[in-house]
Amino acid sequence: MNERLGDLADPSKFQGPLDISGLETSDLIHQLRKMVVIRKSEEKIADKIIDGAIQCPCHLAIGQEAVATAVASCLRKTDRVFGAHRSHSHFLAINEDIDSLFAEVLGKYDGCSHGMGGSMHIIDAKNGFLGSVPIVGATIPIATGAGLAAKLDKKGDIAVSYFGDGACEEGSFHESLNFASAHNLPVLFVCENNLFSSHLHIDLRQPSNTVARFAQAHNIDHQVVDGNDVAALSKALQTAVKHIRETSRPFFLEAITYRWRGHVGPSEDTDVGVKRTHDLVEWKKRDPIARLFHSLKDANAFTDADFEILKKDTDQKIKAAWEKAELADFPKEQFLLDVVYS
Amino acid sequence: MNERLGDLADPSKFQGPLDISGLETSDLIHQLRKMVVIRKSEEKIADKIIDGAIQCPCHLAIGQEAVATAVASCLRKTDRVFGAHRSHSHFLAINEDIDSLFAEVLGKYDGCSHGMGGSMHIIDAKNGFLGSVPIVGATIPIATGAGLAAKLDKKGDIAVSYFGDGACEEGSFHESLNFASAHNLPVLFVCENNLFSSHLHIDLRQPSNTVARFAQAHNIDHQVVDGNDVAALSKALQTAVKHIRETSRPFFLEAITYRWRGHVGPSEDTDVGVKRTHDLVEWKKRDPIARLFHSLKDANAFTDADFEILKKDTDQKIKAAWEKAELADFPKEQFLLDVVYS
Amino acid sequence: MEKKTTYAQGILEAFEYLLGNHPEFFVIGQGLWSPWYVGSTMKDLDIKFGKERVIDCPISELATTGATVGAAICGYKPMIVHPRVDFMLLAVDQIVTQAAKWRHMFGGNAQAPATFRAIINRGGEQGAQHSQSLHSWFAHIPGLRVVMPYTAKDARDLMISSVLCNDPVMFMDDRWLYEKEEILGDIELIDLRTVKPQRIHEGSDVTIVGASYASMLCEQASDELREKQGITADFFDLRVLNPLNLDEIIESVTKTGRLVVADGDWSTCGIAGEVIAAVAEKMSFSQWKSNPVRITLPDAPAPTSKNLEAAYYLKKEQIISAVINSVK
Amino acid sequence: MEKKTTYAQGILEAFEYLLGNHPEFFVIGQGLWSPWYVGSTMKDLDIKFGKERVIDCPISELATTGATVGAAICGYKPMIVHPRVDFMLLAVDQIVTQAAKWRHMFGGNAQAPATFRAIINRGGEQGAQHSQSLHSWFAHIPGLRVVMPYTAKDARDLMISSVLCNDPVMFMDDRWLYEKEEILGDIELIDLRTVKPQRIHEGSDVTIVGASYASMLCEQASDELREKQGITADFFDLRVLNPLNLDEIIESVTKTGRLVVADGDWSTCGIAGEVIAAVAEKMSFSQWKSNPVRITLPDAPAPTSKNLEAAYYLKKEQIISAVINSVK
Ligand SMILES: Cc1ncc(C[n+]2csc(CCOP(=O)(O)OP(=O)(O)O)c2C)c(N)n1
Ligand SMILES: Cc1ncc(C[n+]2csc(CCOP(=O)(O)OP(=O)(O)O)c2C)c(N)n1
Ligand SMILES: [Mg+2]
Ligand SMILES: [Mg+2]
Repeated sequence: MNERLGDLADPSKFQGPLDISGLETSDLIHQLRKMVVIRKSEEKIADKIIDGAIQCPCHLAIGQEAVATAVASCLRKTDRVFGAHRSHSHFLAINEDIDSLFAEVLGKYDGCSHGMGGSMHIIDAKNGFLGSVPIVGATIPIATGAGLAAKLDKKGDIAVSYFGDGACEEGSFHESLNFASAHNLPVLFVCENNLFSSHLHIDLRQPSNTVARFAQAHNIDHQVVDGNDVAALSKALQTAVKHIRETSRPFFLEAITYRWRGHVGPSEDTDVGVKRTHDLVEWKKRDPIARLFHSLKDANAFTDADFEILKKDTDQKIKAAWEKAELADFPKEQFLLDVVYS
Repeated sequence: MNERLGDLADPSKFQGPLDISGLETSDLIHQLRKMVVIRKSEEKIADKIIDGAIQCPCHLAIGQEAVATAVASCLRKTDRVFGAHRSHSHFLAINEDIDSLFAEVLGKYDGCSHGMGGSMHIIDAKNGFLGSVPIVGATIPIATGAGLAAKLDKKGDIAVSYFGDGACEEGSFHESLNFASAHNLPVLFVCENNLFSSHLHIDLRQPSNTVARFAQAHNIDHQVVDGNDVAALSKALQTAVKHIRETSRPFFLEAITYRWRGHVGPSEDTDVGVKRTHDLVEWKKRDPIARLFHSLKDANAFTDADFEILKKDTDQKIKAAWEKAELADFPKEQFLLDVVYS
Repeated sequence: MEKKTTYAQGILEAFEYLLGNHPEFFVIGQGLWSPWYVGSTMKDLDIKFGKERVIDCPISELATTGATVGAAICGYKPMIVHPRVDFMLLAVDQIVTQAAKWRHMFGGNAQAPATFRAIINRGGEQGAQHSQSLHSWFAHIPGLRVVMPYTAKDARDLMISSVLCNDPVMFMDDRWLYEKEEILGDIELIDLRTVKPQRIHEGSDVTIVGASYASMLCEQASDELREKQGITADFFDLRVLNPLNLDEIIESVTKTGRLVVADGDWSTCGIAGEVIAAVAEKMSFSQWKSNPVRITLPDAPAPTSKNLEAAYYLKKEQIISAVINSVK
Repeated sequence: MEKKTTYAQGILEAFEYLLGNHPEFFVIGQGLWSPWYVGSTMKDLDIKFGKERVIDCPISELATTGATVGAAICGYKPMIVHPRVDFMLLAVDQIVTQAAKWRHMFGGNAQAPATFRAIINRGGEQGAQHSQSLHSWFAHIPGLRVVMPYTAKDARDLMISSVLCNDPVMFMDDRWLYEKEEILGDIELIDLRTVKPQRIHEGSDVTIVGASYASMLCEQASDELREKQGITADFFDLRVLNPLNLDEIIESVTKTGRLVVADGDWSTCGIAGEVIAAVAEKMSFSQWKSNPVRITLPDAPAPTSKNLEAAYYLKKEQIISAVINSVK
């Protein structure tokens, strides 16, 4: 009893390069590119909140990019992915649609939700990202139902539910695990355990700092992984997703990670405890992007120059997307009443 | 993974006498008496439902009496006990107040809830039974809050939450376990796992037939016991209650039992599956009353004659209580509006 | 003579129609594999159509409701059955904050056409926690259609309409109506968006409005008033509580000048008050011939004792005397 | 000049009073140990009074609310804080089906005097799931008192009254009022059972009714109408939405013949309609000089875009023009 994470929760550990053996280099480079897109898009958003250009609440996943890219790399378009409040990374990892994300956080009609959702309600239905909403725990049963639909469809599609360690305190989480397990639903539960829910460390909210114990209790296969290690995540997820498709049983992945910014907005939230101030410095050394880059470089698969080009290209894309979003129109007033009912 | 109950769920096992060594004979006799009171009170209620005298829905615990008497024998009046929909046994085990139970199921003003609650809302506040209600899972957080109150009171009192295996599917259950564990609340969680929720066997609702795995997941000390064995229950509970009082930590007891009657009402519900028809015969041989009586008899502590007297006395008490209840008045119409607010 | 069908059978027929004709339909809920749980309205459906599409489930109102919403988002037209409104309250987040807003908050790029079937199951000394209806709560929520059939025909046809509608729908049937019998014609496929309150009686002295079981009392009261007092009523059954279309009722009150509304729930912020308020707002104030009246439950939770239950629930006599007072 | 106190400070003072004087009071909620979670209304309370009585908690709305109810049943006068109404909906069972009925279903042998503090927290492009108020839902429930302070004095004093009351109370404060300033006298201990709507302006042309933030708009509108149009209003702030005492408002409309009600929530089955319905029922119908009017949110979930938010939420101009239309 009282199992704990051990080294995975110790930010001074796992700072070195990754073990990328057995993985496709091209896929890893693809993931590196996506992580950079996510990182830089969110940094842009952070800057624009500080500027006052963005008003809606934004929960940034800077530092947590690896989970989203590793998950997305195992999926197909007919799978059904649901996010939560901190889902820019989940959204961008699916189809890198920076344009419609930026337009959305500005409340523009060009946004993925036509400006009706802002950062907390994003969607990319045609690519399988079926929505994210900010009520903690709400999309867990919804994704479970998407799994039920996939099961009835009998095409081997799966549902994915992203949530945080805090969401594991909601009843909806436990009810969903039981339902998915008892009814054999093809659902991938992905917990991004960043050790915090808002200002509170997990040790102040739960009797243990790992949540995979709930998968265990519900008889769901599970794995706990370094969430800042694309290679480890990819290996675990490839196996897991294959298993789900084949058996129509759920799987639970707990990815240990850390957010570099505050709970909401661009600041670092170092006011929520001395420990965070210290830990953040260390966690930044467990950077999923830097670690993957160095591993690829060590394997002679990606050079410093390649990395510079990637970053520059991304900056340009982001700049263009932002300018386009700024010029876009707001939804018309009538739209407010047009989309209430069919 | 997928731990299961094994023999405890096999009704052909555990039919013999109990191991009563180390327990006070007087307490066991006391519990025997209480079990007979509960059994016969509920049989009376069953008959009176068939008669048409009782209208309100009654969920009978015939066959499950041992859990309630063992729990009650470890408590003091300042502890705070909460039941659910099947709580006649919990209520009677506390203070054997047959009069006010009978009056209540008849909707009379003399009832424990002045006729406002019926079978599903019973209370005996001055003796520590603080209420039972039929929304599944509802009293689990309430009892947890009673534990919080007890902790703030700093007098070593504890709270008791009774619920069934079905209630473990409700989010409120899991949230309460986490809260009680994370905040060190003195709560005794008692699950009467009778393998059924209404018409559905636990195997059709959960991935395992034991629920102590949830206590494990929430880092709560726990024990799984034959719920038809007063001796085993008493030993487990004495230790548990002492532990809770001393440490202000929760404890989880899973008592494996079986209800002889249907989910609601007097029938045996043998229409909910062939297995129930077969199992019921066997479970009746695991009768908590008969087993305790035979153990006491074997130990020369209680004779056949004693048992006959006990049963006859109880019958008389019950007859008198019923007659009194029938003569009692209904609440006055104005009462409906008198007790809405303070 | 054509055979009569009960309200409960009407619902069962709707299920058979939907399961037989719409592969995108399935239904989930507690008790669906039980011989007695939801009355006769779903009898043997699991046997006839398979346990894969008629799904019994754990006691997890929130997750099973959310799962229904999730399947709806993925292209199904599923239904969750809550054997009592009271249990469904655990799932209010999924109904009100998720499903009802899903289309809107994604700018029309998604929809959640789930049907929430909630059974009003009260009386019989069940008491405060097994008696709530709370339809007025749901009528308060934009994005959620609320259907409360009174006739057996509506129970059947509007259940089909609710399921096939592209919006989330709260469909509430009342056990006290299960034995109501009518001669039903063939199933009529109706676009829910076109359904309005229905004038069941035509009259000129007073306008009477009800919904669900209260409509039964209204109809009986209206019959008796006509027969015994010579008072004729325009009697409307609301049918759809949200979005609420009161045009014909307002027209009617403009004609009669009198309005009596009966509703089997609490008064404050309830649908009876809503009808009165909407008429008062929109009908020229000079048309009133007497004060509008509402007949609702007393401001108390439901009791158990049979004598208190008798005092608590609506009776047709209350409607009759309200009308007589209003006309005199 | 006496110093002014804001609505937010008023709430903080109420907490300090309660924690300082009432050992039976404690408070639990998400964010209570956070530097920013519930604005300044609970600043440093955990440091001053200890984390044992100012308890931060897991994200478990249902269990923490139920635990508050449980502690109340055991003799405490506890409060749970929900930083948003939207989150609290997960706990509706405990509030509505447990606490509100606890006294009644046990025949008066028990009580559950918990206070549910729900913060209305909307606007700022937060969107549909971070914007609900739903006070009318709670006003619908017998057994649950509903308090919605508009003035800083009420925010302070009625919060104390709510906590000390022997009934469960839904206490809803609105972040949009946190900066409202007043000169407050000493704390006044008021029995919640005696609190009624309060007449804030006296006038003869029209009766205006609001609650919470809508009352602020009403007050501004009433001021402007008096100053610019010479129209004087009897303006009432509701304060307590359940049980609702409308006697003085009915008297007022009997005098003015005109009624405008503003409410920051949806219209159907909302409190604005309730006020209109209750007046229409009880005031002699011949007293109306114009149709009553309600100003509420459009029938849509809250949007995010700032331009749509501007169109969506109530504005004092709507009240002003409703009054002008009604008087002309
Ligand atoms: C039902 C509900 N309760 C509370 C909140 C407020 N809230 C928003 S995000 C959050 C923290 C969630 O923590 P976690 O699930 O670990 O996700 P993270 O923010 O760490 O990504 C909280 C408490 C909410 N949005 N919904
Ligand atoms: C929230 C809620 N959902 C469903 C029900 C209907 N119901 C009443 S008792 C019961 C079964 C509960 O099973 P369990 O907890 O195992 O207790 P048991 O009846 O076996 O004693 C159900 C489903 C209810 N009362 N409340
Ligand atoms: Mg987290
Ligand atoms: Mg059971």
